Amino acid sequence: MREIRSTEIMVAAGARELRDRETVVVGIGLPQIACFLAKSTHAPNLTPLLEIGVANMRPKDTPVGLADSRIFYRATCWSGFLDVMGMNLHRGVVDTGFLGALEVDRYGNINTTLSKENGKVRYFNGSAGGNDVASLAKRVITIMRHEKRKLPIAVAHLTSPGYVGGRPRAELGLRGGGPHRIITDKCAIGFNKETHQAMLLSLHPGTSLEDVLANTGFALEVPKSVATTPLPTAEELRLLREEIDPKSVYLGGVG
Amino acid sequence: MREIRSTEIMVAAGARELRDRETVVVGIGLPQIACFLAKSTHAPNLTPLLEIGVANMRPKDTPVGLADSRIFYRATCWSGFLDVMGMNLHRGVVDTGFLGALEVDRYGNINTTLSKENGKVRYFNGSAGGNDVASLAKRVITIMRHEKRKLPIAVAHLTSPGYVGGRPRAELGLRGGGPHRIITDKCAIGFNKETHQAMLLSLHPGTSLEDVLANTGFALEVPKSVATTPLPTAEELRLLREEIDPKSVYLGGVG
Amino acid sequence: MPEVVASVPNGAHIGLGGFAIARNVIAIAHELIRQNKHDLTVSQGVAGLDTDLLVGAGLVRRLIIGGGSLDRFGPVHNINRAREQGSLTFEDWTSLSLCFRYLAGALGLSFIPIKSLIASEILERLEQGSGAGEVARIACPFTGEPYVAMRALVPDIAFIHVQKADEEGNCRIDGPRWENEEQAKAAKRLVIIAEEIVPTEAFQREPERTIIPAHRVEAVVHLPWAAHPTAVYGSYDYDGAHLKLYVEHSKRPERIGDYINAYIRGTKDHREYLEKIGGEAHLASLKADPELGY
Amino acid sequence: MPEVVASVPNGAHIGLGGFAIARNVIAIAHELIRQNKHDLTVSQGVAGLDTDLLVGAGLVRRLIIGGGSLDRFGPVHNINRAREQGSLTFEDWTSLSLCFRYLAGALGLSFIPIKSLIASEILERLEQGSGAGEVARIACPFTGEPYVAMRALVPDIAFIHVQKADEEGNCRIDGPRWENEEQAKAAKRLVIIAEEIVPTEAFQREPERTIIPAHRVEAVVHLPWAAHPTAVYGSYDYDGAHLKLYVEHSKRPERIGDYINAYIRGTKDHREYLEKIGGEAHLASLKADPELGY
Repeated sequence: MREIRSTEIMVAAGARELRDRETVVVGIGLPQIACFLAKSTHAPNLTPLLEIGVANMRPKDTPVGLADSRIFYRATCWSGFLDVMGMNLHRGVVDTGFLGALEVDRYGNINTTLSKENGKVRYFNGSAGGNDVASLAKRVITIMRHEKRKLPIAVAHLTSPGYVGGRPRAELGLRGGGPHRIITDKCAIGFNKETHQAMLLSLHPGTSLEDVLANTGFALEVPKSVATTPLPTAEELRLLREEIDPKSVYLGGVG
Repeated sequence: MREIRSTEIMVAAGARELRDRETVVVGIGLPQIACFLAKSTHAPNLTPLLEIGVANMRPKDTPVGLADSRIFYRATCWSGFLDVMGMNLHRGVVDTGFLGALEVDRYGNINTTLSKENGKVRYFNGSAGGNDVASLAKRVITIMRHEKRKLPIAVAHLTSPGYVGGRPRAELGLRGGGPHRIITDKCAIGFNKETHQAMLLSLHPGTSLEDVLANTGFALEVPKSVATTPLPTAEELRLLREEIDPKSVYLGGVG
Repeated sequence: MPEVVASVPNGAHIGLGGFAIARNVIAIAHELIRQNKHDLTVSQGVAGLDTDLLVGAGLVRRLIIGGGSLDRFGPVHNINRAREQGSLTFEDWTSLSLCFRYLAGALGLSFIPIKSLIASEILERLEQGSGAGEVARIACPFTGEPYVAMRALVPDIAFIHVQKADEEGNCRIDGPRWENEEQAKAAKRLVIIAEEIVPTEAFQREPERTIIPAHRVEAVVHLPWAAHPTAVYGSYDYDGAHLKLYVEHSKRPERIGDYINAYIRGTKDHREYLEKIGGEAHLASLKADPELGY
Repeated sequence: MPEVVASVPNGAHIGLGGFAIARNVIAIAHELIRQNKHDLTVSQGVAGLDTDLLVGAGLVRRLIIGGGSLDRFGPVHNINRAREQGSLTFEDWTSLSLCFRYLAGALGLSFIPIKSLIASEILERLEQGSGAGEVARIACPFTGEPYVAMRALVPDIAFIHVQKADEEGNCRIDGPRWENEEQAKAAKRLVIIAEEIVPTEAFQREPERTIIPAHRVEAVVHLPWAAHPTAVYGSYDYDGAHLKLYVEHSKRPERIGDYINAYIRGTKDHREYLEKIGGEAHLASLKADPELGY
């Protein structure tokens, strides 16, 4: 069997955060891959929703994005933003929002709008449904590559709120429960219930604590005991490699 | 040919108030009959809407009400309140609201909620879409039997506003244009642009001014010249009697 | 089905999906009566036979409706009489205002503005009665235009009759849908009464037609003819003879009890009720013509 | 079609119905460019190739979008570059907030509240920029809960690509509909671009599937492949090769003009454009499999 890639560990770790019978709004890319892995394993009754108006799709071909007809193949409902984002997410019945990000900071604030390097601003895709999901889902999982510049002390643009300024969500006027996990290709991060700051939960096999800390832009809280993230099972690997992303459209991203 | 009934004159007069290419929200009963007559004659491109979520129906059997599947046969769109009443009526694109009533007063206020006789209150159907239509349509036509108690100085319950207290609609905070016509089995009534009070427009053939005044509960303004309502044409009568209401479900009401 | 109805607490707010004499949740109303539920709040856009029955049987403490009618069969006599006697708390709205209130509930907005109700006695009575906490006169923060703000309407449990559902709860509604979607998605719990159960495959073939997706549905009750004597487009027509019989009873306070005893308390379940009203032979006469839908 | 586009005044606010690389109104965007329209305001939930083209060609003065993407083919380079250069007025929203703003427009509400945007830099930038008059921090009149009130969004004219319409304007949309219905019904004028014209009879057979009824539609343009190189579910797939070619041009400011000259200004109409990109033979390779829809 091919060596296990860090993206595969990351995606399997993301999948395990999803629970059966949940309703999940998924962004395109790794969140979607993780969601399908969960649905094919421990969470067969999970309902994935796409912001464009899709419930419970079962794609057979890997899509290039949310606007690709492949993503909504064999869904049981096609509607629109108003239903998925309004009557589910804003209604408060979405258990998990599963997002990608350009940057996430120690309070779980997400930036998908712009980067600032040497004073130069570069714009990216903006929020789309990201702000809505981060504001309104009961809990938010972010999945992204672990790089120092992608995990800064404070995001260059606060597109989607986490625990802004370390404040509790209710105090911010937000309804959704806020950041729950950041899953990277090096580790799984949670949030301290008191301080609302990012806190290491588990290291992926093959990653050292030093590696994580050296590649994190903020002071990551490290509890006394840090678990090791379980490796993907043989069945999870088979599903990812043969069924969910056979062409490594998404899993090929990180070595 | 059978003698022309006053309901037939009334319905034909109501139909002539509708213009081709208009969008009309119709209540059940005489408004609906008048609307189909208009659509079969001078207004083939009129779009009738029903509050329950129906556009452009073409019934072949006479329905007993809005909830009767006969009414929405061969419609081109089935939706719901939100589309018809929200995205059309509240959106401001409905030209005419065409209603029945228990009572209408001199300012065109409509009561469909209750009657008060000798201090005893009796309740009826309430507003349903009536208040919405009266509040929001560009103009409102009411069609009803001409009886003194049904045309009082002030309605016993102001279910749906006309020119409340004789005030202009904008001053009332209302968007729709308000009362345009009251069509009865004796005459057609309009509204004085200055005073917003009911004003006789035309007498149906066979009805005297005295008859109208004696059977109107408020002081009806009578202009110098009062026209005579045209009789239904032979074709209009044929359509009403043979196609639109062959069993006289609605046209039989008044002698 | 009895279990689902048993799970409705006394005092609960139930939303019913029928309109006048179409797609009423009659079997649910019957079972609520058989189980002697009480102090219910009922909300419905335009009340029909189901709500009239619940009021006639004395189960309802508070009624939130936009109107009520049995079309040309008559008014909702039990409801109107209860109002005249002041035997329940009554909130009078309009079709659109109730739809907007359910929409707000469905969207998770605690309020929604509207341009109906203004300058009407409906609004005045709401402000002076039990609806006082449900309406507020406000101005648009941008234009200054006057609106009535209404509080979201969120039933504890909604019962909606649909033509087709799958076992997971995906629902299709044929014909007009009045405020069904908004009410269903506003409610905290949602129970579907389905005329027919179809395979999930049918929803995957035409996902555009799914009005309520499965994950919002707590239970699907498969119960053909559950709306009798009201009509279900594409399935059966209203039962005119039975509606007349109902109105004959409901218009006289001393007779509605006879109806309830004979047809509801005197029958064990919906199957016995259907036998009582004439059984298979009678029902066959109501079946819809596939082309006409009635 | 040129006449419909000619009727768009310079400075108008146009709403576009596409999403990223699906159902974009490409032929309309091309014709707007050919006719040298300018100072347009463009609004769209998630901007795609059509809006990126309009910005790249310099037609847009103000952009109101919830995001922008060409999916894995790349970002909307022209839009992002215009922001970096400050060459247009930009309002950054979110998918749901724009949908709610169109919904308010469709419902004739001058404002609507939302629980998104709160505590974000998106809101702060709107308040400090050209969006200042479009947002207000308010409290629910019943619960006191904080909301952002947003002004209704009402395009002067919306262009929506649909799979099927009849000659009167009734429209069916297959696949997800993002904010199409709300945008279409909010707009003062509505133009439909239809992949296929079907008889009205088809709508009378399945009236539940009519998303936009005829009386709301000003004009129907029957123009197959009008969304190329973006995808139309059930009709054709996105054209990956052409999208790559587009992104190659759009990511370099000195090259986008070449694309516009070659494919838009260098072609008289959509038929010539389709010839230019490979004609019938190439298009045949994009046709959707009827079972898959792509």
